[in-house]
Amino acid sequence: MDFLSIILDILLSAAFWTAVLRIATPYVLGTLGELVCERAGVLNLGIEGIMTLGAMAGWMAVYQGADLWTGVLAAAACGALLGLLHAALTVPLGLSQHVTGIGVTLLGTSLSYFVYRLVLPQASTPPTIEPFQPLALPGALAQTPLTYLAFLLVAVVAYVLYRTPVGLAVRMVGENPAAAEAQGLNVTAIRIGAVMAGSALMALAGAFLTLSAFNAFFFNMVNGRGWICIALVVFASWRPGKALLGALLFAVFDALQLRLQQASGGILPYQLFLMMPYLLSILALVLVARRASYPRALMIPYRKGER
Amino acid sequence: MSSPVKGRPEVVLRLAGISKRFGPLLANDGISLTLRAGEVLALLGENGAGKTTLMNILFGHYVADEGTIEAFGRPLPPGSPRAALEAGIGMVHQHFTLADNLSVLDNVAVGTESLWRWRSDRGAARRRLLDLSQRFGLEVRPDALVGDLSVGERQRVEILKALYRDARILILDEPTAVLTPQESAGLFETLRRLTADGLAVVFISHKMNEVFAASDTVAVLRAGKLVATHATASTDRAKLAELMVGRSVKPPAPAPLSPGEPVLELAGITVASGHGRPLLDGADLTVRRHQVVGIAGVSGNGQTALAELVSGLIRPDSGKLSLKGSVVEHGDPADMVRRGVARIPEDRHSAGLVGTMAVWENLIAERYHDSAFSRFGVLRRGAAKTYAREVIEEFDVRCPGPDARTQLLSGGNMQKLILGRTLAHGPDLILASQPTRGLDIGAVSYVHSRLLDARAAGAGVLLISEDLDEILALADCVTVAYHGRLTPLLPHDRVSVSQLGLLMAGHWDILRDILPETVDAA
Amino acid sequence: MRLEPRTDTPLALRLLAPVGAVVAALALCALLVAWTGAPVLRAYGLLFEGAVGSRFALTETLTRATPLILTGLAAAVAFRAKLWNIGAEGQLYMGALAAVVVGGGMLDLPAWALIPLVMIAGTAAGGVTLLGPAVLKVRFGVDEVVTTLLLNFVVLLLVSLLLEGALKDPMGMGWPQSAPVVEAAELPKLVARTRLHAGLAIALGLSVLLWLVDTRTIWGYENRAVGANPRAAAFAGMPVTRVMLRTALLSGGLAGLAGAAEVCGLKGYLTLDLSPGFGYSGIVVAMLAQLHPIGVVGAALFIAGIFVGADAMSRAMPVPNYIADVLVATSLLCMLVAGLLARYRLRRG
Amino acid sequence: QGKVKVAGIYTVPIEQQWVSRIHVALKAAADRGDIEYVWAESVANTDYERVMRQYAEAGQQLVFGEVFGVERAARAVAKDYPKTAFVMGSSFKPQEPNFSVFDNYIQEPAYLSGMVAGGMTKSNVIGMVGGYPIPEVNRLMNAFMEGAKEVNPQVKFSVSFIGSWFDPPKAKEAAFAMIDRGADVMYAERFGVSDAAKERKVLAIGNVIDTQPQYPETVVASALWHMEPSVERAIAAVKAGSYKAEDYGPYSMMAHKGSSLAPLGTFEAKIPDAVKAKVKEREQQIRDGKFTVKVNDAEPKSTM
Ligand SMILES: Nc1ncnc2c1ncn2[C@@H]1O[C@H](COP(=O)(O)OP(=O)(O)OP(=O)(O)O)[C@@H](O)[C@H]1O
Ligand SMILES: Nc1ncnc2c1ncn2[C@@H]1O[C@H](COP(=O)(O)OP(=O)(O)OP(=O)(O)O)[C@@H](O)[C@H]1O
Ligand SMILES: [Mg+2]
Ligand SMILES: [Mg+2]
Repeated sequence: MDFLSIILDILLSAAFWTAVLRIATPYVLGTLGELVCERAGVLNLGIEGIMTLGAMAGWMAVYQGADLWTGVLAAAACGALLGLLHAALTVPLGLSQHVTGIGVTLLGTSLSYFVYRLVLPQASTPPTIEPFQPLALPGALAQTPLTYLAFLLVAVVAYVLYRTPVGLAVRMVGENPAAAEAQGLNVTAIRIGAVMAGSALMALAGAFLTLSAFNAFFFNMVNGRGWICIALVVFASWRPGKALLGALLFAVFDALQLRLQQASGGILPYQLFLMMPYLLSILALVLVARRASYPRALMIPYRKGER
Repeated sequence: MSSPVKGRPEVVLRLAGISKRFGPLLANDGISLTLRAGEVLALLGENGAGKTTLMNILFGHYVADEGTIEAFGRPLPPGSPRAALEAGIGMVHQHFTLADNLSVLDNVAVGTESLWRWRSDRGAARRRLLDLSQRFGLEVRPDALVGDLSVGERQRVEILKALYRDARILILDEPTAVLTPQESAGLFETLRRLTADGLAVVFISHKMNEVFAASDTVAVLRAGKLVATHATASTDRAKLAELMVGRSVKPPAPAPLSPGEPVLELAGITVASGHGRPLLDGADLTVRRHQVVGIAGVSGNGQTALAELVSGLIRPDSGKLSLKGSVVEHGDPADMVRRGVARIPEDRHSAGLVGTMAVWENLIAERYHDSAFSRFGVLRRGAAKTYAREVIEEFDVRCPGPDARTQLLSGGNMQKLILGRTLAHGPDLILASQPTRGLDIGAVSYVHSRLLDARAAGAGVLLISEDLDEILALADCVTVAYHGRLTPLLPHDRVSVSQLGLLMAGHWDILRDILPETVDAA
Repeated sequence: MRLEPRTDTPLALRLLAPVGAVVAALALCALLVAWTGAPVLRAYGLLFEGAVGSRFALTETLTRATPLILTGLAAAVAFRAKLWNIGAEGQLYMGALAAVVVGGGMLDLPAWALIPLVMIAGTAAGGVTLLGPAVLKVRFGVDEVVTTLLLNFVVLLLVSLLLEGALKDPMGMGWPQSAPVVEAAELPKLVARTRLHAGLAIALGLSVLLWLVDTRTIWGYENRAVGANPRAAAFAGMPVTRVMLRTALLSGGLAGLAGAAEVCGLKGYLTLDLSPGFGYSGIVVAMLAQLHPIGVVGAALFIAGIFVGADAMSRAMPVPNYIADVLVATSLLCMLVAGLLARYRLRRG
Repeated sequence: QGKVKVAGIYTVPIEQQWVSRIHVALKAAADRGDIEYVWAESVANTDYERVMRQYAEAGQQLVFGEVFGVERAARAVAKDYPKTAFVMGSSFKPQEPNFSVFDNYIQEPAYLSGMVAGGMTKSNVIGMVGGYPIPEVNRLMNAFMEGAKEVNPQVKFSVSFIGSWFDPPKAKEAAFAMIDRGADVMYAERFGVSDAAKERKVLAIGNVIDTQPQYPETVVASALWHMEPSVERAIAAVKAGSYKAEDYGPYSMMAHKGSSLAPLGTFEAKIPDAVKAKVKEREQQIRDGKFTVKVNDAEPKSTM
């Protein structure tokens, strides 16, 4: 079999697309979360830590006896809380969004590990839970409920951003907070709210890893997925629909790379396959860079009454 | 314009004893004012007198340290733009508060509905906007992106924003600073309709003629204090000017000089814009020594490209640019400086100066490679500071010293700094883009006299300005920019403001009346 | 309540702010320590002892600070020019890669020649790595936060590929690791029988040098101007693009040097776990130092001390060792707030 | 004088299979009251040397750990503390006087588990998901493949590495991909693979630890590693004052009960008797030293 026909074979199988949707889920949720934050003008580099906390908190809740959906809620709540920390530091106080974000990532990650180890000091095999099971919906590839939820949330976020007053307000504070304030909006409250909501979505991305994709919490579980989401937001030009597309594209590369690696039997070093999604993302960025219209107030702190 | 009703119309707004401090600076000092329905109050004052601050307090952006505000008889809670909006106060800010990436409709409608509705009622919003637009003759396109609008259009959007919210008191902060004479006239027309409708207007300006054209009452602020309130009809220009500045100011008087050899020649210069019509389209222009050439035109007709060209920031796509008779092939800013061009940028904050750096560092920004200021790549800080001290002295830059952070200088002093940086070296050509925009009368007259001194010393001056009065006062010849083209040079004593206005609007057929010889030859 | 900028910050406040931040961080983390059931005061005593309480602790703190100073400088230099280089981690690995290639025995040179050569190679490799994103930014307007971030992953995979392929140590029993650098390429130790190596001297020297360049030379002058206001710098005739690319080379180079110094001073060879995130911590260091080259040294020492101390503390008590990172993160966040309170005052209204 | 003071230094969390075997063995010793046990997990390689020194300084008598990434530094530390006994996971030789080495030489049960896999596959496709192709992993995969081929010469292998020690969701994805390509038995070198197998109702072979209790319908057999013989030997030596540097590798082999094929448990009845018999026979031969499983550290490749 030559290389192209192998690829074609893979692309034509339903199993491949099922995998794509599954792999894409955390990226969809994370990207959506980051997008909401950035649309309100706040870069959230805390995503990696928030995802880790979501993964840990959701799992821990279920492990302690809560049901799966309560776990999802717990994850979202913890994510929103960490988002509140990020927002409190960057919005009213106007601290550097880069650095605060990196601090939040460090805090979220280390705190999750700390708590996990404190609660389960003696674990010598990873304790597990009973995760979400795939659910066949008519006409859809069987996925776990969180995947369906992720795709639904894309539509919800898009609707809220473009069709509701609060969405317009969020976009406005991301474009020109002074203008928003002149229209009687509370810039600080809206930004904090958006960052909290976005962070809750990020935490859901983390919870997907422990409650759906897998059944245990591991250190280093998020493994750079959050950083990818940051790239995907830029790739998506800050639009929910394109974010979905970007996440799917990334998942296609990832799923393809897993399969090509097996099919081509070590003709090429596996690292080359693993590099593919990153290199293609950079290429895509070069192609969209000129056209992207980013939220103008992104990363610019707004303090009322200062000029 | 005040309605000749029996008795006086009701008081809609009452400010009492407003004071505001910024650190050591007392920006507003016990200001009390009243405003009546249908009245236009002009708030007059130098830069930094505290006009914007007062209005920002009124609108809730700032909280006053002392004093109270009453609107329609009810006290206004401080620090809440929302409360001000609800009380019927609308504000058009000095720097527009619009989001470029959103549509006109979005900009107007944001914040007008309860945030937690499931759906924005865009249909109703559009109808209301179009209705208001029609009623007050403020034409807008609801779906256009604000970023694509001209300045005049944006201002209409700003006014509609206020009207959309049923503003009964409208604050306009320097609304005409960015408008053409025609647009300004249109604005005054609109104001007239609004006041006839019973609106009260606060109109901030430091342009005297506008105050007389538009207001019923005038209040003068100086250094944070309200120094006088008069009925406009009962006062005059000289008196107001003196109240504003605290002394009398004389207009510039250029001495007649005969032009020398050309210092700048543009021949058939075209600059493409990447899309649509070119920024400059076969422009020809000659500037000679001892001559001020003024470029008039509505903004967006190629002036910026022209300024960038002469500054060395861009290169022409075709055509020839010569300085002192030699063609400039690959001009860049450093090259232009070397060739003796003094460049005063349009936007002193963002293009002229690095705010976070010291005054001395900004002063040597164009010539730090000179052996006077650096050797073997190492800065000669001592020498640079000594030089800075001299320039500060000579150009009367009011600042604590060469080490002061440039950001902390006032607008007028920043402009003096730029003048010092460029004029201290006896330039052959001066490119002055909007050299007095946003400056007060005192600073303006200083800049004008400096330019005229340079002209007398043998420099040619290319003056780009949106202020026709300024052009007519300084320029020996005028050219009008329209759609990237330039009219032939028109001697300043042969054109009137109204003719310039027509030329700026594209009616170039009247050139025949002004300059029969050249046009026939062309 | 609102924040009002102070016109000047008293020296005492400026010095007190970091102290206050550390105290606040320790107080916050005391809650976590108390939750584990360990006695808080003793825990912190052990932390202090573990960071600076002995010759061993001190040299360990200095050793860990060495790469942090270099990556901190890398971030500071770039951030000053508003080049948001989040890719120091990748650049560090590229520097390390160059070090094992050049210092791996292909050149038979004495130490005085080989060491500088290896360090230069590492610097060059790091610099070139950042040049790519910088060119993309200047030419196509591609956001460098994202490209540098993504390149970290690409570089790690490249290193992995080489370590399993061309650079694999034939004596390494098949482990993905490079052959060690030759003895002549090893950085001398600063203190016998400790891990402290000459990399620290290089790092300290560089931070002083960078400070001098920044304040005394036209290079530094151009960098500051371009960083603060590129439009005004371009208008005044400064070569903005060249300054950007130069900054990229310098920033990437510093990170690359960190990698080369870790290889030649500490590890001896290259593996995939050379750096526990030094590139990312560099950002923290740079920001704590408010992008000041000399401040970077202090910030790096602080971060290293907290980490080494907390790690030692967790060894002696039933406190999970992840407390070290929690403490670093909390200190960072508290330090940010303290810095703000030093620059602003709280006012009503 | 009572208990031996023992420390463990691990570069990964103690849940990781490999490290968990050391941790479990030491904890058992501690629970029996033979030793006092302290440990540090997730120690970055950069910090490894410092932690070794700290433990040595603190008077630990015996230090267990893994020095794959820090070989040189660890050996230098051992030289500086000749009184402390170091028993470290390493691919190299022991170093006089106090630096012993061990490794998970469990290729023998891996071979046996391969035989079981070969006998259980119906599609004749076996999927194998690994972390990195390092000798420790390659060795077991190769032995497993040899074993499978002995029973079933038609069997084909699909091999992939996920480029991470710790990414169960990714390992799971890789396994899904293999199952999609027809694999019906999965070699679960990493966490995550058995979960994929369970979800898709195919079979899995465990590695290092016995995961059948968690996956009773999925995990057929596992190659187990037991650190107990090594740990006990080292503790006894330290106690007796007779500790010296040696290679503990053999104590991870079946002959010393350092490794074993896990009980077939829930699959006892489901495996064809012929296969079971063959496995039993080989197992005995290995124990008796009549059969040696080849140690092959080369990177395994897909054969389909
Ligand atoms: N947010 C602020 N922080 C510090 N100082 C301020 C602030 N806003 C205004 N000021 C200062 O208060 C004084 C009054 O400023 P204000 O903007 O009210 O002047 P203005 O009369 O509107 O001037 P212009 O004609 O330039 O618009 C100025 O000296 C200004 O620098
Ligand atoms: N953001 C600021 N923070 C602190 N002080 C400021 C700020 N902006 C302006 N100032 C101070 O306020 C003073 C007045 O500033 P402003 O620009 O309003 O001056 P101005 O009175 O308009 O002067 P000019 O007539 O020269 O334009 C300046 O001297 C400056 O020190
Ligand atoms: Mg001013
Ligand atoms: Mg103003």
